[in-house]
Amino acid sequence: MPVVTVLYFARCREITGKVQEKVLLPETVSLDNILTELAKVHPALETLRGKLTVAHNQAYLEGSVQLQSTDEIALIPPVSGG
Amino acid sequence: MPVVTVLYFARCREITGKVQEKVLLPETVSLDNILTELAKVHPALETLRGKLTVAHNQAYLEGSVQLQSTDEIALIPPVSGG
Amino acid sequence: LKSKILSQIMSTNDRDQIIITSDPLNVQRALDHITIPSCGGISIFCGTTRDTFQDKTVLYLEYEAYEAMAIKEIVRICDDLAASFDVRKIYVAHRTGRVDVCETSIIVAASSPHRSDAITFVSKAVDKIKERAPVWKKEWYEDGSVWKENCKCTGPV
Amino acid sequence: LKSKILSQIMSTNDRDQIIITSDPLNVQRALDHITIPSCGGISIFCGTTRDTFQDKTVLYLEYEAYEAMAIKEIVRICDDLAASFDVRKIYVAHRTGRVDVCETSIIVAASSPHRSDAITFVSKAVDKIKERAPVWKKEWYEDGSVWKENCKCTGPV
Repeated sequence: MPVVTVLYFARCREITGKVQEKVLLPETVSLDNILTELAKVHPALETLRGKLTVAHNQAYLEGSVQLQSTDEIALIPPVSGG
Repeated sequence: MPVVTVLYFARCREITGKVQEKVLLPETVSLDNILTELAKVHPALETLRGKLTVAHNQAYLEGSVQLQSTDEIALIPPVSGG
Repeated sequence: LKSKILSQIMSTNDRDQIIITSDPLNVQRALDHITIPSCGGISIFCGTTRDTFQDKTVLYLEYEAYEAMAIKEIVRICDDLAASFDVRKIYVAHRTGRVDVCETSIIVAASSPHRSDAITFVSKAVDKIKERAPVWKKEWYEDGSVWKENCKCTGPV
Repeated sequence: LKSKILSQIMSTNDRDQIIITSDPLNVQRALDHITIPSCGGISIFCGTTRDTFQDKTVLYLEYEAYEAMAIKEIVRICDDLAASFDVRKIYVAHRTGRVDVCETSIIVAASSPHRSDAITFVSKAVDKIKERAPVWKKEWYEDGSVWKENCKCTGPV
């Protein structure tokens, strides 16, 4: 199982108290399991269930992906740029 | 019959050699007769027949109008502003 | 000494700043007028002189305006459109005289609380100004010049 | 002495200048990049901080960005749209950190030979950036703050 860099922004950053950390994740993650995995470390992230999307290596994740330890995962709260 | 200020712009200015002049015009002018009247003074304006519109007191003329000597008429070649 | 003729005509009120001038145009002046606390969206259009028309090299453009009528016509256009779009500030500047390649001949700018009104207002205002404002553009090439026509339609006269 | 963090990330090529920065934005920089002889139409959009949200007084906005991904996402958006619109130059700047009332948070600008492409490109690019760029805005009032959401849609996670 790879140890992957996970980034937290906005509400996620406030909830976890972190901007980033290394997390042990399953080899395969998808939109279905990623929040459950991260909520093991930060249970309060559950309050954002249904509101988040996910980025893998700086692109929106669709479906699932095989993780490597050099990868970067980010939880993406509802955006409000522009 | 009123003597009215007539303004010439762009191609009309080049054809008549004038930017403006006072012209004796019929009391009633309309889109139908104005060019004929001005072509009496400047026959070369006939070359622009079918390409012009007319302004009366700084607004596009539609239909006909009763002229006064304080009025301003302008021949409007095809515009190309902006 | 050869004199340079500088001409300027302006129409202003709380909402609008509309100017026809032989001076170079300046986008910052538009921004200074239209940037206000109630508006989150600013849209600006600038028309600039291109260096080609079809395959011919254009040296510069020359604009002539029936200034007293052009300013009124632009005010009419802005009033009409402002009835349909929630723009709080409007800035229009049209240059007359010689406008070199890359220089700006027209600025149309507006601000609105939400972006959509300003964006649509500016686009439609540019269309209407090009259709109706009594302004004429002469295109200068190496071998001559041509009065341009925005609309290839015939006139009623 | 308190240090101020200044961050900037930029993506450039012949056509594009795309920047995410904590510095104040400047429309003249957009104009300097996009004004070229082959283009007659320039369209610029600026998003500025408004002083109200519904009936609440907004003191300022604060923007946070996933900068490395935001710059890529904006490049992707511009590349996609540039396949459909003949824009020759593109400038996008997004500010991070505190943006006070009347200050600019985003500039999207483009130039095209004829105006329609630049106008439509800019409008669609703003829509897409607001929909997809990983950037978040926090609205500050007298009595607190709220993370805003551009789209009231739920996420897949």
